Amino acid sequence: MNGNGSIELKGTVEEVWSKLMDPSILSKCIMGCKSLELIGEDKYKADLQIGIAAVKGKYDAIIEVTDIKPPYHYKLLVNGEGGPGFVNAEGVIDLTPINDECTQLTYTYSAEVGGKVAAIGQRMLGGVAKLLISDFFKKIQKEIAKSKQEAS
Amino acid sequence: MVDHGIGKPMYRLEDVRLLQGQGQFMDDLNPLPNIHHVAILRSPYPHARIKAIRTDKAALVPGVKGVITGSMVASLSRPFPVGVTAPVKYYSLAVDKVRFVGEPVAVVVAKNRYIAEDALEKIEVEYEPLPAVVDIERAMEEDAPLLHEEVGSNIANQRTFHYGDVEKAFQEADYTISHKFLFPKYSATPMETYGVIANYEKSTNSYTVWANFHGPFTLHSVMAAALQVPGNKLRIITPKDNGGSYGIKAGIYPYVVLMAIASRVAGVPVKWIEDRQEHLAASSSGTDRVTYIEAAFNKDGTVTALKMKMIDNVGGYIRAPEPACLYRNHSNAVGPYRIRNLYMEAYAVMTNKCPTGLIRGYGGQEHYFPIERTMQMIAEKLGMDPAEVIRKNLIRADEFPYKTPSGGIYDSGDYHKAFELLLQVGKYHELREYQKKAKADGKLFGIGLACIVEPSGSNMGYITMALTPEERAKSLPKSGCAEAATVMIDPSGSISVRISTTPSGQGHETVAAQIVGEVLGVNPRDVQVVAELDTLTSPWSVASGSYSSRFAPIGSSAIYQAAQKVRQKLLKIASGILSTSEEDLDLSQGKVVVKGNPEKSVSIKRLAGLSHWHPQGLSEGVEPGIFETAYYTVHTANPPDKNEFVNSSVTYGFVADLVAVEVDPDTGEVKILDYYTVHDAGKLLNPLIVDGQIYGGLVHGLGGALYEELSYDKNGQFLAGTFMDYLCPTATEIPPIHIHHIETPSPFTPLGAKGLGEGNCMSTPAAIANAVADATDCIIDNLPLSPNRVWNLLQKKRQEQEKVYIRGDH
Amino acid sequence: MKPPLFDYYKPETVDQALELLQEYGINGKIIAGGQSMMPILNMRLSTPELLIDISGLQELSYIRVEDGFLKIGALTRQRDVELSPLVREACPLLSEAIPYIGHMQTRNRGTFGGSLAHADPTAEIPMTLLALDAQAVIRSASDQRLVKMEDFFLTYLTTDLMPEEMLTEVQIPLNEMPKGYAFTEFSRRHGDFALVAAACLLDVDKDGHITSGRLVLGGVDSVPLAVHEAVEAMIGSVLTEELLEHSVEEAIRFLEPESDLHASSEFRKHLAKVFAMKAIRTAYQRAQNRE
Amino acid sequence: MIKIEKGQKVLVKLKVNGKLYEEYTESRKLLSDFIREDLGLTGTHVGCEHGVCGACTVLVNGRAVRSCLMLAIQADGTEVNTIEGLASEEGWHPLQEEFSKCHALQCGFCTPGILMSAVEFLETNRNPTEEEIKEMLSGHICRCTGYHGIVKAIRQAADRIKNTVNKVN
Repeated sequence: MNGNGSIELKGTVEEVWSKLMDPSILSKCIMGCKSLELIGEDKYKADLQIGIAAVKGKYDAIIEVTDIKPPYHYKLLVNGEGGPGFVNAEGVIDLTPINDECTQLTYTYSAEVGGKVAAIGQRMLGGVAKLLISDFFKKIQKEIAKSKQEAS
Repeated sequence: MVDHGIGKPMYRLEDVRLLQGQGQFMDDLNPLPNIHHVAILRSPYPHARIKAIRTDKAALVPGVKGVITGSMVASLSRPFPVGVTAPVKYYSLAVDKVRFVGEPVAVVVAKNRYIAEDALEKIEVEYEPLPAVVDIERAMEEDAPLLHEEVGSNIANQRTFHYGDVEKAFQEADYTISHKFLFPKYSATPMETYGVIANYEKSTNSYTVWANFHGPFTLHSVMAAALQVPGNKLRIITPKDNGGSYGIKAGIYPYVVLMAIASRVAGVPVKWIEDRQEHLAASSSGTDRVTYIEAAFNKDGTVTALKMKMIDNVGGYIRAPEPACLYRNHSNAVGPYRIRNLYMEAYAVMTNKCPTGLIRGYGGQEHYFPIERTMQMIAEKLGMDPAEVIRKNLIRADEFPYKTPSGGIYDSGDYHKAFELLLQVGKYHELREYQKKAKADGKLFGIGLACIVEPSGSNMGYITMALTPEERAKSLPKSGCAEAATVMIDPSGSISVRISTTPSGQGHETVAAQIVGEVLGVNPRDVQVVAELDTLTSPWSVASGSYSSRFAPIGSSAIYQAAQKVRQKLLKIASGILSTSEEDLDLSQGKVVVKGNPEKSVSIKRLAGLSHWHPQGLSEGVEPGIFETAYYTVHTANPPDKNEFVNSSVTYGFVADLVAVEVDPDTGEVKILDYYTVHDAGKLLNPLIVDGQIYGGLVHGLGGALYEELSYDKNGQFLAGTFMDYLCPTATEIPPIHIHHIETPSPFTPLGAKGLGEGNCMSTPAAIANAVADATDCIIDNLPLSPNRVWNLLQKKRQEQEKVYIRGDH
Repeated sequence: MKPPLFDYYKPETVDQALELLQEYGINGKIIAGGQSMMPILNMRLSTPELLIDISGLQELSYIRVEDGFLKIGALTRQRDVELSPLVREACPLLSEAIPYIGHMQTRNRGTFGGSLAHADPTAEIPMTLLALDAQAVIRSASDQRLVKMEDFFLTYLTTDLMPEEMLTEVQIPLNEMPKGYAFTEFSRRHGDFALVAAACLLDVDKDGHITSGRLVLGGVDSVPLAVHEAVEAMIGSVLTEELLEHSVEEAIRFLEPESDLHASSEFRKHLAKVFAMKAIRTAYQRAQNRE
Repeated sequence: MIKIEKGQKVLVKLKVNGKLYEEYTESRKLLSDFIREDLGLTGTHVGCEHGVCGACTVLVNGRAVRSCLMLAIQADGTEVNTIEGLASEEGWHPLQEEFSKCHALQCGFCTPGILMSAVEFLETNRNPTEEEIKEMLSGHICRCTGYHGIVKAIRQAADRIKNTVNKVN
């Protein structure tokens, strides 16, 4: 399962970057993230409850940020395991300034979902991935707006 | 009574209990007190190293009696033996590594299944994921992810065979054709899943197992070897009723061993009933196969030579009886055709999919799909009617028994007669006329034909074709195909029969009663048949069981022979009493009567009574009691010879199919309008049951052609884990089916019968593929023909036609 | 495949149910007919702390016409809706759609509201209700609100229902119910989840000009998707194949359905076109016949 | 209001085939398991536990439902009919007879569920077409028979029931 997309965020590259790299913001923006704990350099342990409606799985995940080129580029590795199976995902994010106020964020991702959930959730898995990603950026957008508001 | 004799459509004896909810299936059994229940933790990864397993939390769940992991299994059992030289270590539970999604990793024994599943969630496994491979040809490449380090390659077995002069035939032929075909991995999904009850008796170091296993009982020695006990310390008992198998339940044997060990570790009898998700992911299935086929033929349509390179995907572990799928059709590799030159190259490849095993049609569907598609492609190339190409090549009636280039001995048949009957009942010529009109109207209407030889009654020796003649020479020659049965009469004169054919719905009890009833002149409904097999008390052989359609040719013969022995004994006893020679006596209506003088008779009841109550009154040399066992085998089942000739089955039937389809150009949906099938399976033992077998096999074949596939993604993730994604045909998907028979009795079986339960599994996918190719003018080389797949082909064709059109414009 | 442990509460009245939801909210999971929920529980894809079984609330099982609406209680069994002469008369689109849901044996147990609240994007009831411009009555312990179907579906299996709320009734407006209707779908086998489904309502004047229409597609997005433009673009015209194809193509141009085991995105999009056209064609013919 | 905590057992009372049963069970216990294990009626079979195969179909208050998609406690106070109660004192139900005559079963594992569906079906549809029979049957999977004999048996049973009813009237 893979895909890509882009989104325009209201904020400078630096502002966007700082939000994306802030663990407290991340834990708020990742859907179903119950806790996020730093366990090494750019490496986090997360307790995720991913799913939709009643179909929800608990995953213990390791999230790793690599290939960091501030403030333009990084790569995210997510390895989660839980009762319904596992999720291994990789995402690459690039930031490009559009103008003084706006930044273009482009992303590509590939995810592998395994175990029971892969064998039964066929019809919706692709959609769930898209949902998680769009939800994440929606929340990031809000966080940026919020901190701008606070700043002003 | 006449209506119940051999060959009559007697209603089944089994129905009486099954229709009233009194069947005794695996999960209905409670043979011991204190049975605990098992749940199995399975790998979510297609390929990974197991770094650690922590079971302490699971063990603490109230009601849990034990947790079993790979290391315990490795210490309490040995890897399963398998008939190839590659040193593959296959245990009943993953040790160190997992090699397919669904592979058992740990076992919980608990008070009930609910608690066992609660405890599973508390087991922690640390995996190190490894790259996986599922593509057959990719797995053969040198740099492919390696499943078994100790083997050094993913190729578990490889053989080549030359029969006749293939190169010469190819040089001399007017034309040649070649194509690559892919047959998918699919299953049979019996409605009853696997089930095992196992009990370890410490005092005698022996295991007693109840399992809905149905053979082949060669696997009994495989299980005993894994458990490191002599055969008599592994007692296997099968339940009275088995809820379907179609070969798939032969794959239960690793779980027999696993449950035996679980009982030993937990110290209680254990019961495991596989659930549907476990079954789909990790029971067994047919192989997916790549075939490269080349045919040499002349302009009149005569095919002179075939070359086939066949590569079977046997999944994460090659397990017995694989690689048998590659060799089951070895003797009938040329099908019903007079092709004398044959080259075959066979590979068994391991990939990160669930291991494979028996399935209805075993190897036949994979084999005949490329051959029958090729026959049609030859017709297309020559501009001939496909029926004409088939006619040109069919073996003639006067050539039987026919020796095939690879050593098969086709016992009997009249292929031309059966084929012409098919064309006549299927109104082939009218359909062709209609097709012209339909196509002119833009309809995608097509007709498919397929002719196959259906082998039945396997010669277990064929499995050793996986070895070279030199390797074979090192061990005992193998040709087992014997079956056994016992007929006895108790002191009250009532008759019972014990069979070892482990039926799973094929009505063996009924047919056994019909045979015994006819031989002994009694009403079959008064005959009691015991189908439960017990390896400590039943007569059985390595070949016993329900597979390779062996009941009709071999199982029924053993019953017949045992009944004959009883008959002879009754006549002998009666001869003394009636003072008449045995030749002048007959059995009828429960009595021995003097021929031509029916007033003079003595009842079976009396004769049986005498043999039990007053043995001294029997004539000299007559043993007391009436209890006769017969083993039956066929003289043409011999071990493969040094020239690689083998007769892999003892009887060979013939199936000819005609199917008319219409494809919806908008949706790619294949609608089957009519299906005709003509069978020649020798003498039919019970036509009601016979047709039931054909309907069932045909619909399974239709499932393989259109719906069923155990899909994996390219990373090895399993995608068809429920009955929402693994699509079994239901009543609304079934076309009108028309069955016809001719009967040319087999000279090798006493009743002239051959097997017929599998033929349409072999022929139907090919026939439907031919029809869809005919309807769409697309090349069909892959199954199942899902709407999406067919639509893609139609799209591609439309785009190509547009290109041609645009080019033509310039 | 056995359900995990959960607390089990079975309220006897709607008010009791709403109080439970108020108290346990997100940790409670409602079970009604169980035809979607039970497989999820058996597979342990859901591990709710508390199961609130509302299947005993007989007061929510009814079908009636009132104030210009066809009102169906949330706990009415699908089979009862299927067999209801009232529904057949007042809302034939619904009668046509229901038999496509699973099988008789699951419709016997599955509830009308359960299917709507489960919000599977290929499910027949959500699609049909969107086409019918229906509204849901949603209650909580403290409040009651009406939500139009166009605002009800958020994404896969997710609706506007809050954890403390419960769907109690569906209201289908009967005024100006178009004369033409059609429900059609394509699935691998009879009774399977549709790969693509289409529901259409359409009206014509006596000369066969289309006067109004609605079209909803299932299986092409994370929610049942309204593409009314496909019909609206043809208002004032007599239906021709050319016009139909053009307006449907235009209306679904933006679709990017997900791929799965049974259908690629491209194939789904193609099916969307084929079945949208089919539904409109049938609805148009029926409208004309009844005009 | 019924409130049952995790692991707590609850009394379930129901009538099966006309006979009253009272058994304590956990709230999570499936009706299918309850019927088989607690009531000992093993004629109802379990084939998929996700509501697709139909093997576990029983009648609850006269309607064919999947017993694997119901909790036992949800059947409290209902009347359940299973295969064990299909034959009467007078003999087999016409469906049972026709199933045998038409060879509508082989292994017999899916058969009880199909019979129970067919009972409800024929009660609501006296004169079914082949199409309608197949549609009803599509809620069941049988891997042995190819459905041919089943469709035929149900049609013949329908004719027989119709004729009997006509005679009585």
